[in-house]
Amino acid sequence: MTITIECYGASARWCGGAKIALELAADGTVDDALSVLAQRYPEFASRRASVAVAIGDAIVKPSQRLPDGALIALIPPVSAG
Amino acid sequence: MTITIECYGASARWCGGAKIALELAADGTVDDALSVLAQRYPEFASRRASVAVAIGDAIVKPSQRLPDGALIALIPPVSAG
Amino acid sequence: MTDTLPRLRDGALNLAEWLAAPAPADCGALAIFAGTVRNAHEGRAVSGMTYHGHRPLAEARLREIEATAASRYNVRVAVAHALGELGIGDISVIVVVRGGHRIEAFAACRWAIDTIKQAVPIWKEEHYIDGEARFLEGTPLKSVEES
Amino acid sequence: MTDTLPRLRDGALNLAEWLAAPAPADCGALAIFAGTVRNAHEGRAVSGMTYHGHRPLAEARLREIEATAASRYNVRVAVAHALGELGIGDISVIVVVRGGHRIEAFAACRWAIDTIKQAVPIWKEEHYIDGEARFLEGTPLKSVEES
Repeated sequence: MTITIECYGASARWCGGAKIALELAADGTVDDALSVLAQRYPEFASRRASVAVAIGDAIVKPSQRLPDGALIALIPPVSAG
Repeated sequence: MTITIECYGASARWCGGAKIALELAADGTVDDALSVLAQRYPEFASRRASVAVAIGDAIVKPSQRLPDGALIALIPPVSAG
Repeated sequence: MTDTLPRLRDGALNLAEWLAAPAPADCGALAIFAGTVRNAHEGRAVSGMTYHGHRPLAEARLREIEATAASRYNVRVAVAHALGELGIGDISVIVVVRGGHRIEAFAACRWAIDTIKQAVPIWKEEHYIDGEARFLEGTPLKSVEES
Repeated sequence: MTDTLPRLRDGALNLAEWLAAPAPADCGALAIFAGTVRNAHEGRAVSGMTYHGHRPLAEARLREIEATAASRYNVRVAVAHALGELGIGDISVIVVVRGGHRIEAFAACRWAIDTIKQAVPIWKEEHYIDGEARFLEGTPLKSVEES
């Protein structure tokens, strides 16, 4: 299946773009998607532990299963204010 | 000599008026003036320790000598804000 | 510029006047406190408040609080207090602090309002809806340095 | 009423909009924090700031911060954050707290701005006068409850 990852803030630089299409095995989880990203992008790999993932207006857990066509957002460390 | 005492806030109630003319011996001090007030007004006497005295835009000490015609202000406990 | 605004004013204060100046370029934080007249105090329904002050000393003390807060916390501070009759919701006191960061801005704002309440010769006369009025119990005047 | 104002806004915030409503009759304290863009950061001259945000989550978090602060401190709270390009001195974030007394108003205001900085998905991209730009190092996103 294919999912889309939106890379917010500096995570777009780590992953080489603001939007990434990713092939995942069926029943893949958020954690699986991050693992693929980490293999592909070393800059992301070293920061993976500091990144949260959002779907819509909520943060999701790494164990969250993703449907085909899912859209997830990388939330790197924030600097609001 | 004669001095004038302005009674601010609740001190006007303790001393029976907002402005009091007081006879003092020559070379009288702020403390002497307060002692006369305390003798005359029991309500003031019981609160004397909580009252400051101002001349112009400054607080003065009890030992401050007063000239004839001095104008002093009673500053009872404050409730600004 | 707020420098030219009077620190004592007859009637309610207007917060907008104190915010009209643009933010200084080296300041990242603006902390403000305003006190407003409440409709109740110690269980009694309040209709309004009259603020009495010893004007020359009150004005000197407000300026001294600005200068002391500015030097202690390395910020810019403006304070003002209303005198006379105020209605429910009217602003009686304002503290405006601009500083580099929020820590010192909050600290200076907090210190300034706490100090105004103890070191400025102003007295609240509270009016109740039953027609009664009384001066609130206060706190013996302190110097600005004591605060 | 501030209830209808958007919590996220493109461009600088306007503090006056958040102060237009009259003070609630049961509130004696108004505490405000506003963050403004500074002209320098870590020794570098700054020309402006671009705020990027994850809009749906940022808006949900700002509303959650308002509700949590209101219930923890028993006050009324409104918060807002700017997105997009801001110049030096522009207001990027606002916290407005109205409460019975200053203690809880200051505490809620302080908690709200601290929490915004840790729990709202917004990123500062700082622009320097030499033409460079960079995202600031941030802090891993926390939940509102963790703050």
